[in-house]
Amino acid sequence: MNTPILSVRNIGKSFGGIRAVDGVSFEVNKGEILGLIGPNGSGKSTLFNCILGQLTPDAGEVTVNGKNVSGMRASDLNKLGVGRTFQQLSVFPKMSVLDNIILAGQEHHGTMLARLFGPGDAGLTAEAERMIAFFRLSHLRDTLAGSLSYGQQKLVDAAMAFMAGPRLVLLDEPAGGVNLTMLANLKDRLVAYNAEHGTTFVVIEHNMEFVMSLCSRIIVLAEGNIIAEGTPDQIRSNQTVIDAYLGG
Amino acid sequence: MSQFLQVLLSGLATGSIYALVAIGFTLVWQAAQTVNFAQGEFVMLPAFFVLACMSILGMPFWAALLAGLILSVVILGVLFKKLMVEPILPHGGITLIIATMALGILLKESVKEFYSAEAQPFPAMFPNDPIDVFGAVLSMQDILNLVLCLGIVVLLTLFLNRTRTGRCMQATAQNPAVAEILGVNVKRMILYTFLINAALAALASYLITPVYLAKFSNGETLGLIAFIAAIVGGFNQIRGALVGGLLIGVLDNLTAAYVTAQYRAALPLVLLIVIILVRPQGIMGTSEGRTV
Amino acid sequence: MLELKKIQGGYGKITILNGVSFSIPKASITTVIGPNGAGKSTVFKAIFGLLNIHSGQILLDGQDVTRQTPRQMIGHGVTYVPQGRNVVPQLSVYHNLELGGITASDQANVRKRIDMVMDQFPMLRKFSDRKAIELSGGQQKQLEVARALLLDPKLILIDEPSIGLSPNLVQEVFQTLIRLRDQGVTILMVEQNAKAALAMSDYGLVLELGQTRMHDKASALLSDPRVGQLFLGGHIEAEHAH
Amino acid sequence: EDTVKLGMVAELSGAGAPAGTNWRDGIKIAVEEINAEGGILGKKIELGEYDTQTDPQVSRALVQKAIDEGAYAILGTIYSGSTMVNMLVAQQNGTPQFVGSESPSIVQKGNPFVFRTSSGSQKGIPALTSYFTGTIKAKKVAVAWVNNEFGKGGHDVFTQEMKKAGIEIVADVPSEQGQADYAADIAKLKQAGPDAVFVYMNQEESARFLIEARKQSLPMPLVGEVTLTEAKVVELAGSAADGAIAHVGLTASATDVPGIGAFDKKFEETFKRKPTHDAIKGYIGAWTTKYVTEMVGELDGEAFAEKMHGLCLKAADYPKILLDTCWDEHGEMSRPSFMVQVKNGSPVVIGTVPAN
Amino acid sequence: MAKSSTIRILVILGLLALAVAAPIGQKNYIIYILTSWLIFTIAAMGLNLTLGYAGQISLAQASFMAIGAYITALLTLAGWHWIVAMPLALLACFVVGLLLGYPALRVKGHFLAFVTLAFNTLVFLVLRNEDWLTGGSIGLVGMPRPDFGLFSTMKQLPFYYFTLAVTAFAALAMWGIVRSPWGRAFKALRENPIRAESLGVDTRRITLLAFAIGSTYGGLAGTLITPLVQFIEPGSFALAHSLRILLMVIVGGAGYFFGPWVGAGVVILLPEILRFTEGYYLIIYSALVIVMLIFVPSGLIGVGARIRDKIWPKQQVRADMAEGASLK
Ligand SMILES: Nc1ncnc2c1ncn2[C@@H]1O[C@H](COP(=O)(O)OP(=O)(O)OP(=O)(O)O)[C@@H](O)[C@H]1O
Ligand SMILES: Nc1ncnc2c1ncn2[C@@H]1O[C@H](COP(=O)(O)OP(=O)(O)OP(=O)(O)O)[C@@H](O)[C@H]1O
Ligand SMILES: [Mg+2]
Ligand SMILES: [Mg+2]
Repeated sequence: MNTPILSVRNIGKSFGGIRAVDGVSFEVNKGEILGLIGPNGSGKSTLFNCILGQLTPDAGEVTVNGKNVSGMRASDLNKLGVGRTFQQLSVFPKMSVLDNIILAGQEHHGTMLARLFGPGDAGLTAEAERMIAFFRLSHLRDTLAGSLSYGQQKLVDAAMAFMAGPRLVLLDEPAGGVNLTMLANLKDRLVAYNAEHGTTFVVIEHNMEFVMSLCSRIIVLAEGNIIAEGTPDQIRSNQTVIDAYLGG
Repeated sequence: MSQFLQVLLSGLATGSIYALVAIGFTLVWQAAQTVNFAQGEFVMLPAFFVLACMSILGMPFWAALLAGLILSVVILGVLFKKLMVEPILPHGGITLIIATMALGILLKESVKEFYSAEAQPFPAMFPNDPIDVFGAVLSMQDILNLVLCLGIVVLLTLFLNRTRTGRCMQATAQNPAVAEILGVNVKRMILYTFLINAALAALASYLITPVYLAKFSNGETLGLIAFIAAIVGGFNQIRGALVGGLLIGVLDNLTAAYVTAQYRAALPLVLLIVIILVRPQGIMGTSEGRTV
Repeated sequence: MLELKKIQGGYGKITILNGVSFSIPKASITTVIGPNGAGKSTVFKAIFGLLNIHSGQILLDGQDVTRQTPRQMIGHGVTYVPQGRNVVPQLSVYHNLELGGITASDQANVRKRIDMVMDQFPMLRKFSDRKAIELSGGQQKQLEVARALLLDPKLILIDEPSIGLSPNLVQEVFQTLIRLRDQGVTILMVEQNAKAALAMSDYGLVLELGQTRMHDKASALLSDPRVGQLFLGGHIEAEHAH
Repeated sequence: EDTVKLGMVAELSGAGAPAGTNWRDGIKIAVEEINAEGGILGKKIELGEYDTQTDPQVSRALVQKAIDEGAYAILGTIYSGSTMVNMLVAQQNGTPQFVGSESPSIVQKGNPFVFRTSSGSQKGIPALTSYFTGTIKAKKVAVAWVNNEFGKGGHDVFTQEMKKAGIEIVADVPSEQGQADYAADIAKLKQAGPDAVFVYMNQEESARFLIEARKQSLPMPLVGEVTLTEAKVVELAGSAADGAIAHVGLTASATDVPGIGAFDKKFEETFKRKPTHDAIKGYIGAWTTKYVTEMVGELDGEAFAEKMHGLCLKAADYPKILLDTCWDEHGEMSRPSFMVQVKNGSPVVIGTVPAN
Repeated sequence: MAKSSTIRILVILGLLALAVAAPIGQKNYIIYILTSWLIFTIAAMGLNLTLGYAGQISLAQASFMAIGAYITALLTLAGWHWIVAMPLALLACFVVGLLLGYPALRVKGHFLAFVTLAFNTLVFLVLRNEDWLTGGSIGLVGMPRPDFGLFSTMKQLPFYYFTLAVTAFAALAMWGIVRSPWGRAFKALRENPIRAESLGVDTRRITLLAFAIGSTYGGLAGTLITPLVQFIEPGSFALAHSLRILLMVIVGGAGYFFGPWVGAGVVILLPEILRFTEGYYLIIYSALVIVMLIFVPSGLIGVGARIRDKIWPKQQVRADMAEGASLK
């Protein structure tokens, strides 16, 4: 019961001469909302990519629910209930918003062969439409995702991470470019989802108001190393973090 | 031994011609991120401009060469860019690629219909006297091809990477939207690319045709081999075209001489596939960088 | 200094801007806020000559600049930092910066300015030889913002500079903008980080459904309860969405 | 009706275009002459042109099209691969067909409607054997051939002939159509050191081969069938062609033969270039159509075909046939042929080979 | 919604009726051309899946036609019925297509173009050089057309209807694939493979399938070419023909279901229509293709919409206008 849902041990990754992630270890407990912050280029996104199979780390080990998933492909991880978003916009530009959202859920419905012969939407239209409505994009349901505004694409991106009913979601800057009111909705959504399903979240964010009010624990990364860890209040008053990141 | 040397040296000489054509591919890629499938025909045509100037207008050879160069730059450079590249490029590379295939047919068939279906001899710019190199025979022409090719690679690489105009051309290819916002004259950069490409094609044409003979269908094989050379070299590096071209020239000859003539068109390809699978960015190419 | 008169325009068949009008004075900072998809970025594109404008007029210092090309706009002293990522991927950081000043006639001055912005964003100096694509998201944004400072513009259009920047750098960027304004540069900015942005701005502009809804002193918008509720994180809408 | 339609189906584009256009132009001259003389059975010839793009499938469709459009006889195609397919269509429709192809298999299919305009390689190449055994007294030879259906056919016949004659083949060097670089081929031949090399390639390939052979100074005689000494090849290869020898069925350089000389002149006047053997073949095909139809006395494909089998036409009686020519019961033809050598840049007849 | 789908069904039925009626009263030659149009439509449909939907460039479609054609030829010449030979040919193409898909897991874009191009060259050379099996450059000749007891396809017209039936069936199957979640996964692979992978799409499998299914369609076209032409030789399956199929896909409209039909129509029928210009038809044809690509770069399938927009330029208001502003 008490095994952490995600445990990262000693992950390291270099690019040429740059040590982007330098032997980072931490654990995330089930049902936690963890914040991951740090200056630009401190290795946050690289860490995500190493955990989720988009990059192969030079060293270290990742376990999800006690299962070693190092080297596992992203699609298999997703099937284990791990969802994510990317820092840069990554919708499918020439597919409609609805198709984007359905795609995010369809691979979890039945076997591959059954999907070929099943309904075209894998029975997901209703759920997808609810999701779209929540993010107030209903009027854009059939619009190509590539022609949405930045913030709207960001929302579609976030919506996709939820479609598969994940147990662990890693969000890379979900707030960037999202209107403050919508952001409040998003935060509510995260909290409610977390409460209802016990879903665990790890959030990278530079919007301090958002992180501090959302997360129960925060890890601070700088130059590939963890330099601080604690509750929002502890982080806010940590001088090292203020110097390196928050500013005066 | 002298057979081996002969095969190797001749392979290098032919390879340098492939390289010269392949440079066009990498140049167009680096400056417009598209592939010109009519490149072979671009090399076939200038020789016919020269022949036409000589036979129809009665120009002397050197004047005809100059006229051919000018015609190439205007038709294969300016007009090609204005009439085809500019309207189609914004709609994506693949459409332009297909359009250039059609252009290839158009050029080929026009030469055939309006000039001649048969091969024509073409005078050499340089003497073709054989030179003995440790028992192998090369011609002055062969050696000049190699030297010229090398020189062009060096010059173009310097131009693209060391001059502001060169970097503007790269910016235009890699991210035209940003280039435009920053005030780069995008249209002009694309024009430069195609002007250089056309001039190079004319040069290649002049060097190749004395050996290959002028024929409307020359572009088919030449374009294809050069395309392969460019890819194998890495496509995003001018010097890659040189390496790719020489490699194919040599591999092709070695295969034919020592392994199998029946499969000489395939064995080098299979070898190159292996190389590509091991080094997906090509031999000299650099990886396009971070994707996530 | 900049005036928009009933601008209508859009993408293809869809009209996005339904008559946007406003004018901003010289040497001021104006922040545009509004919900996602309101048309903020579209207004910028309209000004910079990147949008199909159906009707209306754009005046810059009294001169009609409607439907001019980006190159012409740069010639008038306007620079634009779009939303999202906008670097030349395979060129080095230094050469990306250099492109920022490509239209300047005095290249020595551009080199001096590059040195200056490198002091401001030390990361750029450290990584000046690396390809831009290899930088992290925030580093790329720094590069973009820095690149916009290389010319001597009259008017800067800057679309959400804070996305992806760490908080200390957001402050740095805002300070820079204030400094520029004090030197007489006019700044038009879009920001979702609206409270902070309005706090440093002279004027605020609310855009919704492709129309100007409010245009006032920034402080007035900040203290307007309706604006707060609708666009600055009020809670009323979460309810009826369920 | 006062016209008779002929379907000229040939390789007007694609790899076969040089052959095809010559074929067409030879026919054009013949048609002009025939029409000037009042046509066939008093009806003017209407020539339909069909371009196969050197694609067998297209050629099949076009033979069908020509017949659909009322062609009385088909003239073409030249590439054996195409002929193999499209002759089925002509056969099904009972339409006589004159082809320029030289692959042996064409007349081995028992198709009663197909007729050659030149003898197949299984007849042409054996005519060379005596040259190798007698004139050169070769013990070992090499063969350099283009690996397409044309070259392959010649290569196979040649190797068989040499085996029969007890001559060893010390190097067998195939090359690709459109190949540009013959350095490896020549180096290989040089290494093997045969007494003579049999060269069987298309025009430009022959020329490129000769140029590279000269460059590497390949010492032994180069002997070919038809193409190697053609005017075009000589023009292209320049001085490198000097010394090359070939056996040719028809050659425009055989100007001693009155009909050929006249044709050569007329062709050059009309098209500003020298005719190739394909042009002469097309010319003969068209004229034979007239001669034989008029012998039959009506436009009847079946009767025409029947008449053709075993027919011999003497140049004395039928001048436009150029040389005495016979067709056997398979449609194979035979007529006297020539040995030609390039001397000082022009092909010269150095001997005559009787019909076989 | 319902209305537009009934319209679509009516249109399809109408086109089908047109296809049934088209060859009636035509000469053999026209029927032959119509038949090859159908066959190339099948091949282009396959490439459209691989390239248009899944975004994987392949320059080897003709070589799959070759594999299908040669297997059918060899088996039918050995006395097997087409109906037995065809599935075997398809199976072979499916397997080889899977294998060709493997490089696509490592390389993309022009590198993939090169690998598939090399494959096409290799297949061509094997067909030409291994003449003990394939007849070499002379080819294979005399393959029978299938005979289904009461329905013999020996004549041109019945063969057309036979091909039409096979094409309709193939189109139906393709429709089933692209409208299923697979179709969405193919598109996702084309648009953003990394994101697709992170959403649980097994991009490896989908890539391989895109090649395998596309190749199978190429093979199916091959199994029909054999009895149509009754002669095959390596040259009919050289690289140029792969490029021709690619041309069909692009000219028709890549990634659109009906694109291949239009594209194959243009590439096969247009030259026929232009034949009256004799020597110039290829020149005119290629010039027309270029002009087409300049004016409708996304394929002819979109030309209707473009013309409509030209004639009735209609501005739409933004969709969220109806909801009204929240700040009055
Ligand atoms: N593919 C790559 N090649 C070279 N360097 C890379 C690559 N990916 C990341 N880096 C480098 O690794 C470091 C960490 O990058 P990363 O994207 O993880 O930062 P980050 O913490 O997410 O920053 P940000 O907050 O700006 O998004 C940076 O210096 C970056 O330039
Ligand atoms: N390229 C495009 N093609 C079609 N429609 C577009 C395009 N870009 C934007 N739109 C539409 O125009 C509207 C306004 O977009 P815009 O990018 O201006 O919004 P924004 O106010 O900048 O939003 P955000 O805060 O999310 O950046 C949106 O509804 C969007 O869907
Ligand atoms: Mg990041
Ligand atoms: Mg925006």
